[in-house]
Amino acid sequence: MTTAAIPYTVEPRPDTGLNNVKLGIWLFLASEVMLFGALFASYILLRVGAPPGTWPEGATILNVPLATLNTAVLISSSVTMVMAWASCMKRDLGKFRLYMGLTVLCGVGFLIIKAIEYGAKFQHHLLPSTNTFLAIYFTLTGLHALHVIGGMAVNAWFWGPGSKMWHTAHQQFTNRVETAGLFWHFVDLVWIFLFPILYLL
Amino acid sequence: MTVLTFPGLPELASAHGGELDALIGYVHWLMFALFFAWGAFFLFLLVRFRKKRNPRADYYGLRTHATSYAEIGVALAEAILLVGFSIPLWSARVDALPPEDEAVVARVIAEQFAWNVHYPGADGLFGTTRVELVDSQTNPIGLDNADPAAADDVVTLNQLHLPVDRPAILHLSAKDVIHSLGVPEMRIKQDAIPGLTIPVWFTPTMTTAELREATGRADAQYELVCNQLCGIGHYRMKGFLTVETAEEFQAWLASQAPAEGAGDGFWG
Amino acid sequence: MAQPGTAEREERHDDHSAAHEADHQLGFWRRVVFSVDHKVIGIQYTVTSLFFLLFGFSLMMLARWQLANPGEALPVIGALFGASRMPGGVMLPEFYNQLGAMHGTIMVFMGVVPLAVGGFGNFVVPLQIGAPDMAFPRLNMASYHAYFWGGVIMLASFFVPGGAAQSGWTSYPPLSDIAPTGQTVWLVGMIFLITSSLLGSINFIVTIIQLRAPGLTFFRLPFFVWAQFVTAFLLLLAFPPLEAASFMQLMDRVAGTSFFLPSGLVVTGQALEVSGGGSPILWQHLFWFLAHPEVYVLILPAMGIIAEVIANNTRKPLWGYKALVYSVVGIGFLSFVVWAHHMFLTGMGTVMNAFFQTTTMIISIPSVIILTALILSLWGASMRFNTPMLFALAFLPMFGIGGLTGLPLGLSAADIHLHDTNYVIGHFHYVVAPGTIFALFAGIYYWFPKATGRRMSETLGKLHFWPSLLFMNGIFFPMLIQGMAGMQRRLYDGGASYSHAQDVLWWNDVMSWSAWGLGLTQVFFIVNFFWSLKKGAPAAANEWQATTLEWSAAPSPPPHGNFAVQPVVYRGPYEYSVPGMERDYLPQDDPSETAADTGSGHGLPDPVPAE
Amino acid sequence: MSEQHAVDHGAHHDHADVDRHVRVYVLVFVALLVLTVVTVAISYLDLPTGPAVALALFVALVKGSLVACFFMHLISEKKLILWVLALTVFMFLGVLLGPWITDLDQVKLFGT
Ligand code: HEA
Ligand code: HEA
Ligand code: CUA
Ligand SMILES: [Cu+2]
Repeated sequence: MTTAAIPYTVEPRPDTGLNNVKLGIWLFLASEVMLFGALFASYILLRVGAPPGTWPEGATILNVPLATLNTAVLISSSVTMVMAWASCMKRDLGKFRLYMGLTVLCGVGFLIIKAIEYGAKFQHHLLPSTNTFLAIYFTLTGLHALHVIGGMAVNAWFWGPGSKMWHTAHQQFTNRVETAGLFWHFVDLVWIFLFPILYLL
Repeated sequence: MTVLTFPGLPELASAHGGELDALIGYVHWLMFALFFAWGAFFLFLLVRFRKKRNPRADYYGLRTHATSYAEIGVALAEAILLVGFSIPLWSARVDALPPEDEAVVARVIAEQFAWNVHYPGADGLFGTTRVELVDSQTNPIGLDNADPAAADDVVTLNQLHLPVDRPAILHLSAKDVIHSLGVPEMRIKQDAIPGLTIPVWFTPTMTTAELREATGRADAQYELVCNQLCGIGHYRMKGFLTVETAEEFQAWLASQAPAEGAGDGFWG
Repeated sequence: MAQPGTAEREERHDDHSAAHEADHQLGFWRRVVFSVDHKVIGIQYTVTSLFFLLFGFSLMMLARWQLANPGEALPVIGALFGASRMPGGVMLPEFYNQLGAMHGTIMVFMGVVPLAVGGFGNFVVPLQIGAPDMAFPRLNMASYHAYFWGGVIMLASFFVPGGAAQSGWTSYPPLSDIAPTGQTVWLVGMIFLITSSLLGSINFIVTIIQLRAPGLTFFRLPFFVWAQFVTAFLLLLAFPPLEAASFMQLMDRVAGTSFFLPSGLVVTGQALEVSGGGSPILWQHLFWFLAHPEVYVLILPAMGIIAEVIANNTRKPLWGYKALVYSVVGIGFLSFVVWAHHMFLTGMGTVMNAFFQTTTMIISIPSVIILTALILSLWGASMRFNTPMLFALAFLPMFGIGGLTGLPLGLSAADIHLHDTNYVIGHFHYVVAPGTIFALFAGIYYWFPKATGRRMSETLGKLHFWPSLLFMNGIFFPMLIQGMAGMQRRLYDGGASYSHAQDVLWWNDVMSWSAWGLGLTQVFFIVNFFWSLKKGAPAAANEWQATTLEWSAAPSPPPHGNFAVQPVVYRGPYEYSVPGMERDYLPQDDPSETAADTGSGHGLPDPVPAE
Repeated sequence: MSEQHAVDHGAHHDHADVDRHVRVYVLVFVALLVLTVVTVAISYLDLPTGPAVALALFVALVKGSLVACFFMHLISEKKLILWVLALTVFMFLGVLLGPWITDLDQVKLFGT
């Protein structure tokens, strides 16, 4: 591999106090905010534009208990994620493996529950094409699910092969776990808004 | 209208158009002033400060900030055009619709690639229109015959007739995709958006006959043109606007066989 | 979505990587196709986007035949396009619409942006800020490949049944929702192109913030870097909404949703079998929320290039550097709050209409300031009229026309008459074609020696410039005249059948001949480009006696890693003709004593802003 | 300030510090669970739409801020990042409210 030695990949640049990846991930999250922002905007426009009475209340179609459970699952995964990072700080590989593993499992759990929800909808022929509410529901949750999968892939990597770096470049490994964590928390954060907007209102 | 009116505009044939032309005039004269002022200065600099004439550049360059005043001037001019002309003109277009009883009211329903015109007829009531009833051949706007209000309605294809010097209100909508109704001589333009009905109003001040004299072209006419890309036939989505005297208009309306089909309709 | 992953994998190798591993140790693939060197990637972007520019231009040269001779068979090549496009050489309306939509898409998203940002940004920014490379080289490579495949997908769309996208580059639904398959391909292609730009913008922002050389404070950055910095933020924050909108339109087309389809649509006599309840205007909001900032993405890097070339060839500091910086930042902000000036005629009420008119007028002020500063920079100059300078100078009045014609469009009452007429086409072509395209040409002539180590031919350059200037105006000025007469845009018959267009029809011939003339003129450029690669006279490290790091601190072409030693910056970017020095340029990294007294400039304007 | 610095500077890190943070994480976790129950509970009150929306969004906002501030360490984050986010929030509100507000000023909406 040839890349010239690029400064501040691990240690922070003094005047900004940040390393490149930290700034990079936050910028990425900024663009993500705009992505979901646009979809929320669409939700608002479609909902206020809908002829009175034609917009179904989420709860009447969707499965609130399951979604509540899913919210809990995702929140838990967030806390295990941050714990995994804390274990890096404390250089406790065993704990790290444990928490990171739990995080990934929570991700899996979340997706399974989501899959069950989707399946139920499809059975009752509630499809994206049924009405604009379901259209935005499937689009938003689908996109969110893609993010969950992406985050899980990264986390799984750090849990498994990636953790080789634990000994070779611990500080950098910690930074990366933090970065992956930031993304994961963001995914959680998005859900925290999706849940009431789609299911409860 | 004024000496400031800008060349190259089409014939002016509507009451509000004069003010609109004036605005276009003013802003373009401003643009010319700016462009030629800057342009002249620019050319001067090119000659004066070429390497041959000025072998060594001056580190400090121009030492005045006088140009800031020029910039402030531009800002002021824009503010005047905005507050003094554009905003009032716009609100006159969208807020100050004339009362419907003083105006000729018609619906214009756009479709690929034609303009359906729907007059309420003598009773001044538009017959109900329903999507289910639409038949591209016999009943393009889905007028409901069952509705008494529909009995005397007049529906034409690509033919809009209006009396001169009387306000006209067109309720604009579309069946399929976005179109945009424009009549350049009337200085009107409005998107026709499916799912919405948007009124557009103007007062024709020049009959088609007068237009032909003014332009000196026997074939000159007012046309309903489509400004929004709406498919392969966009370029030929053309209707005709005939502006005539009140009598001629009534005669024409009467001559139109009342369309079959008819209260308040889907298209608005 | 896997972007963080990428970011991770990013510097995995960096820590192991030896500082200056030479290129030739790598095979062809690593060196050329999968290179992570910002210079190679920049050149990849440049060549690819130049190809697309030429292609997009060719589409319009073709369309201009139909506009000049409606319904007449195009001799010789016409028939080659096949019965589905030009039966017997006569162009079909659907093909004309494809040409229009794809020309717009290709020029904007596959031509100018990749060249201005991907090409020049990638090659020049790290060099100008004294960095060894971009912050995330792997990510950089990924951006290019996303762009490349996005481009391939777009081109492929011409060959799917029903042909390429044909609903305009704006792809307004419902039309685009019910359009043939090409539209789906267009959406997929767009998602690739958007992803590419997003990854790129992150890379640029991090690079500019984190990798500036010691002493290179923000107010010592070359204006070009500032322009790229603001541009990157526009891309970062404005593109995601279009990505979302593209997802939704994709859903409408493949999953049968009705995001943009209201109830009760009747298409060609048949009621459309959809749930309805959507809003066509929603798309327009999301599209223009991107597309207005996008138009500044098209112009800001161009302005950056112009500033570099003008400073260098006037041999004096830019006039009002700080004013330029503040203006470009101001434009960046404001460009997010003017988008609905493209939607005045969608039935907007007075209040919002007044709001968007006002913001639109306000945003024109910083542009006026930038133009003014650039023109005043000529005062006291000692101008060298080499090819880059000629293109740079021509940019000023050309952008002036384009910008000024934006004002009547921004006044909604005037826009009633001008909306969707050729006046709009004229307006923005003046800014993007003799504006941006000229700036890009200037940039190519200016940085070619740095990138290749060889000079381009001045003679061919001037042969390229003068006819281009003439023909550009020959194409676009008549559009303003036709638009003023009320002629609509996107007309397959060039307005031939319209009463109000009769008096201005003849201009179509002028415009078409000019377009073909312009095409012919480009031969000088293409020849010059490839001939100079092989045969051009060798270029010095600081070919233009310039002050910025890419010239003063790196050889031509720069090696892998760019700088033998980390350059240190002592002063502002444009210290030309410093009083009391007989050499008329003082590079940013020159530690010589005069540095002190030019430290923070004396007199007006402040050439080296105080720190 | 908090461990942020320590991390950033890759300096050696005292565990007590981390432990303090871990305690915070657990508290936040509990808070989030409680608030989740709260939102659901509220939704069963079937308040009129206005208050319902306001309340639900408010709770979501609180939960979101908790995640952002503590799990994502925003309370102790560098100024630069806060600036980037401030800018983002500004644009976010733009894209979120702009289309809607514009739509409210439509000359005439059919069917509503
Ligand atoms: C690079 C691209 C670019 C740039 C910079 C601009 C700049 C501006 N644009 Fe343009 N615009 C487009 C690209 C661009 N535009 C495109 C692509 C479209 C059409 C999209 C479509 O529908 O397909 C469009 C359409 C468009 C519309 C919609 C028209 C319609 O559809 O009805 C409007 C309306 O407000 C508008 C306004 C403006 C304004 C006020 C500026 C201002 O920023 C301009 C400010 C600049 C000046 C005021 C010039 C100042 C210079 C001088 C005073 C000095 C003169 C110099 C010399 C003589 C040396 N533009
Ligand atoms: C960046 C944007 C951009 C640029 C640069 C251009 C450049 C040009 N455009 Fe384009 N145009 C658009 C964006 C652009 N256009 C858009 C968005 C539309 C609206 C589409 C729609 O309706 O939806 C449009 C529409 C449009 C129309 C109207 C179509 C219609 O309304 O039906 C026309 C008509 O003449 C036209 C012509 C031209 C011409 C002749 C050029 C020329 O100036 C071309 C100049 C190009 C070059 C000079 C090529 C330079 C490159 C080389 C020479 C390659 C060298 C290669 C190597 C060295 C490897 N354009
Ligand atoms: Cu209808 Cu264009
Ligand atoms: Cu714009």
